[in-house]
Amino acid sequence: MRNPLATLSADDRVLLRKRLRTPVLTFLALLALLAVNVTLGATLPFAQVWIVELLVVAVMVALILLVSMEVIHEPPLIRLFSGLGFFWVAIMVGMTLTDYLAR
Amino acid sequence: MSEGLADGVGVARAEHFESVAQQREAATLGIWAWLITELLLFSALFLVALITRIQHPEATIAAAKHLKFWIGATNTVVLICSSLTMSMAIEFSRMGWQRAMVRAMLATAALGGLFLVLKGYEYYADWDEHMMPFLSHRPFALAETPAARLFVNLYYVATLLHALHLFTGIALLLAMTWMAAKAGFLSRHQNWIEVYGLYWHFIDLVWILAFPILYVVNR
Amino acid sequence: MSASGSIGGTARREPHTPESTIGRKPDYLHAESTLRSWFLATDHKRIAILYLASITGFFVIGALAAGVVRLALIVPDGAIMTNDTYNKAFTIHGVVMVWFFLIPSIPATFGNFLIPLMIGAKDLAFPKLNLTSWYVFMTGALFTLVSVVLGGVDTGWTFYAPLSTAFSNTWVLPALIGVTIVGFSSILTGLNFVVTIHTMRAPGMTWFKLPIFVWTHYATSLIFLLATPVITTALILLIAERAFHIGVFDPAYGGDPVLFQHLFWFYSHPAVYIMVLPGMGVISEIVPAFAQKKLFGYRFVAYASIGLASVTFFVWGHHMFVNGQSDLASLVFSALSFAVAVPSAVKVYNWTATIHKGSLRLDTPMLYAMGYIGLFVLGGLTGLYLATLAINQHIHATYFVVAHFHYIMVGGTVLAFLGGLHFWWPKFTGRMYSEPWGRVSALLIFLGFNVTFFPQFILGYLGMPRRYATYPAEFQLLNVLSSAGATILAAGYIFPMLYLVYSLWFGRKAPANPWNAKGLEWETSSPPPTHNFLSPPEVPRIPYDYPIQAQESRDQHG
Amino acid sequence: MTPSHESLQLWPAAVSATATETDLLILAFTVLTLLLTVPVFVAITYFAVRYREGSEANRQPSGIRSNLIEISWMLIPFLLTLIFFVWGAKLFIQSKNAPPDAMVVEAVGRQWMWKFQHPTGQSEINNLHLPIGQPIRLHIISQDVIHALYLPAVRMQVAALPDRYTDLWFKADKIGTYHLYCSEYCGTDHSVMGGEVTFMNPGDYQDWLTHAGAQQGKVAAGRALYEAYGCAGCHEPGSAVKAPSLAGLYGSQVKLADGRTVTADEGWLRDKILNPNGDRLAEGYKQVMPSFAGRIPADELGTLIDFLKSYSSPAAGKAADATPAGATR
Repeated sequence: MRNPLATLSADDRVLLRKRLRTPVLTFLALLALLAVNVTLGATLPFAQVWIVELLVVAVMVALILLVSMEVIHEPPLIRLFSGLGFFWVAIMVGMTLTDYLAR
Repeated sequence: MSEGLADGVGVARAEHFESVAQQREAATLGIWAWLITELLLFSALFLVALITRIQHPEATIAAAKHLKFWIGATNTVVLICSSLTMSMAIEFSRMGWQRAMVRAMLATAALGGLFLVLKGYEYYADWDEHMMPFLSHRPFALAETPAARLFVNLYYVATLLHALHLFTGIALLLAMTWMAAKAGFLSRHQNWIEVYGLYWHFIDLVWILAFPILYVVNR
Repeated sequence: MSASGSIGGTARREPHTPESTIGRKPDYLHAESTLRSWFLATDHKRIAILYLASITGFFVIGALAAGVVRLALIVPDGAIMTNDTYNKAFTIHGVVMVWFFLIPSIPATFGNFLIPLMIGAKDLAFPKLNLTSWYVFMTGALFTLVSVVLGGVDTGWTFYAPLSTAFSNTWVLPALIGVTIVGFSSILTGLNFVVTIHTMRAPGMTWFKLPIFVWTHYATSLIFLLATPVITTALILLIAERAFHIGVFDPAYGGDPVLFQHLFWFYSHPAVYIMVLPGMGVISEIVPAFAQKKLFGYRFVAYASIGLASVTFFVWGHHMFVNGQSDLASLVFSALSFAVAVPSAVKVYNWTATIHKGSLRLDTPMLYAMGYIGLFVLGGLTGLYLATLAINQHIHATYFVVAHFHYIMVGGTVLAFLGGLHFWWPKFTGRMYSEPWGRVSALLIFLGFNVTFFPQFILGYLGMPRRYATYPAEFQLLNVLSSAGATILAAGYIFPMLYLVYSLWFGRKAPANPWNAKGLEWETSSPPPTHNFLSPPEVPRIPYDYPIQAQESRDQHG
Repeated sequence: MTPSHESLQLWPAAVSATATETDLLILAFTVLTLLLTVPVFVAITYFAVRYREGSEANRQPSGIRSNLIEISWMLIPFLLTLIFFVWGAKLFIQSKNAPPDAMVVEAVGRQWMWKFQHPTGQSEINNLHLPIGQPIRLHIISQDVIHALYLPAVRMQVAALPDRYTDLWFKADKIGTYHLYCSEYCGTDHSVMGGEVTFMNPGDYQDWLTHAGAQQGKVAAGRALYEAYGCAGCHEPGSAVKAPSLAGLYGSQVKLADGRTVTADEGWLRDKILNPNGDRLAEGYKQVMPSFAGRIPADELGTLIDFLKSYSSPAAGKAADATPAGATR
């Protein structure tokens, strides 16, 4: 059992740094994107700001899916499944809006 | 899983599978299939929020402005942190660092708990400000815009449903942590951590969607 | 995943030598006989039997409610029962038949039993989840039955707001909770099937060697996964609306009741294909077996299954042409609805072409299959009448709709269910049923069905609205005819229950392959052993490898 | 009740050009349906006989390329049916765009009755009288659940929504009396929520507006209210809840539970309906009647009371002077 950080051997530190690089970078990126959205939400600089906010959210979602949930490393089937739900959401929202936007 | 597993880490084959690879593939595909259903479950609520916004723009904005924006933002940070600890737990499990993994899992559960505590406080503050229109004995603060009721109630349904997922997630995580602390866990059930991690990240993702949809874009 | 192969070494590898077992292993039915071994079973075949018993019970409840409805409609003035009793009867009929019989009917029983057998697997991917889905199903059923026992529900199976949320004084909440819970059982079953079909196929069992039954169940499972969560949300909102008046569907607070209909039909239209596709799978197995001929246009039929499952998500608005949705939405939904004709036509014409130049045996399953094709064609095409905007304005919510969907759901799903039940009965139970009785019942059901439901097309076109406890006197003749047909249909349902149960004890022992059919499920004994195959099954060169091959086999398969 | 309907008809009456064209559309569609289905039925039956096991039949593959067959039977029926989409859509769009000169009749649905108001102000309950030869636009809304107004004779229906208006327009060209239904399930008495639509010559319609519409119509309307508000459910003889009969009540002496006797005049009836509690209970009965205050609009209350005034029991003469408790309350 290896734990407190100080007792780690040099090899383990290298391993740890290598393994945790991606999660930590993702974490920082998510926090930065969230900061953008929170700032926009708090200051409301212009009327169409919601478009920017939604774009930022889309990037955050893509980041979690692709990196945190490792979809980029998965076989094609899993990639297909990870996108399938979003496609169906698009069907549901799009077809419903043919009613609400044309009333 | 591009990165290899350390020695002594793996999965014990269940009787009805032909190989461990098949078993792992089934588990991963299974959780993704489940996550698809989760996405559609929440998306239907988001669709209702969108329609409410289209039909009652002023009332929806009034309602959204009344939500606790900063608590919501803080909670998003909490969940992003928990995603990090969950990712760490997964990496530790692959490396075979069992104690570090258990600690990362406990940290994840603690952050999930913190989210629920903050959420509970937010509900209390809402109650205090007469922002619970479904309570008949407590007059609604935005009674002059009746349709604000729709969005506020939708906020409760969506956040309660998310909190229920998080609560279930924490319970499962603690149960799994208890098992994972025992010797030999990583040689038999390493993929439980991976599968569970996907669920946790996804609940995080749902909140990443819910926070802007409920708190931000309608301001 | 590459690294995991070596790690598997930590698990004990069992030697794969079935021959080493001395003597024959008992089959799945006789492996254990305690109640516990049934109620905690993880064998997919036993869970299928649990489902079969449960849904048969629900079918009886739903059929009795239908009997009450037909009884009431013998007289036009509602003299036999009060309007409330009538309304509760048709609501129970709808709720029970849709959610507790039709949706689980073929997938949860035949699909559960046969998919692992057909793909050469030992079980479904998640056996415990499979058992869980049955318990979830029974829990949902319990809630709904409680609402019936307490006094019933009178909203119709569609639960439209605000009638169901603010106006009905009946036991709506337990019924809604029950239906919500049952959705999870569908999701779990669908999830299990998708994963099983993707990951558990025997070596060599490629996608285009799978029986159409497996293809249609794959398509059905996708609908389970993609549609069911949306109705779960819709029902959760409806429950919240009824219990706490949240307002999103309640016009009194500015909510939009039509929004509920969108969410409802986003699920409930695809749910029609949850009911229809598995039946198509059953027919695609029966027809080649009794024609002893390869299924015509295998690839087209396979793709048509996926096509139907996809197209069905784009057409839900055709239930709402006159319900206040925008004209643009009506036009778009109407146009897209016509696209459903393409994959449906593929199926029907390919079955017909399979019979062409076959070597036909008109045994009970084949009689059901032929009845199915005829009734499905009529049901499908009358669906296009309803998808035509100007016609829909007249026949929407009339008996034309009732006749149309009963042609699909009874003429289609129930006949396919009964056909499949007879076809695989020897495999399920190891016993043969009485063939003469089987044929008589099949003919009786076909006759009774048509006498019951064909007059309803006419009633609908004449303008008799559905869900009417009383009706104008001039419609009485056709209604009496319909009720008379229902008694014939009831007799047709009772016979199979009797002779099938009889066969369990007194039927001839079934051989492994009584129909000389192809498919891996016929390679193992009847009934199969606990892990399905004593030795790994050999996957055939092509699917439906029957003596008579169609021309196209040279075009498509090598 | 339904003068123009025989016990078995196979084609419903059509009173507008749109209805006739809808019939033509459905007939043409039926021809197509037969073209597409009869070959399947014949083929299945013929093959079942011809290729029975053991029969002498040529079972050699015919050598036709299957992909071609597949594509043709995928596309040909689809393209044929598309013709009907276009036709149906054209008719639908026409039926959605009312001409600007259409006469507007307001229609209100409520559990379980329809109320129609003519442009000249007269209103009627459940029944509808309309002139022919003129576009009519029904402007429809509901006061509670979703209903739908369905007029089979013009082949049209549309939902009555609680939150916004919907429209239904047509131009009838044939006089006669036809059914009028609620076609969206709306609860207990859904099947009795309807009546008749009568299409009249414009002159007769004007006549009806000035005479019958104001007089006869009013009593019938009151009767409909008496049923729609559920009064009949308890007060009609033979109903499950044994409430006193209202026939002949108007003007009679009523003995109350507290021993007083009052005359059932118009004011008393009004008070009794709006507030049935306390000191207005008739002797020998329990307090079960709900208050209708806030539930019944003033004009409808007036119509209802007018009906009660004219409502006499079958044995009208006897009822007038009968005094024993229970008989006349």
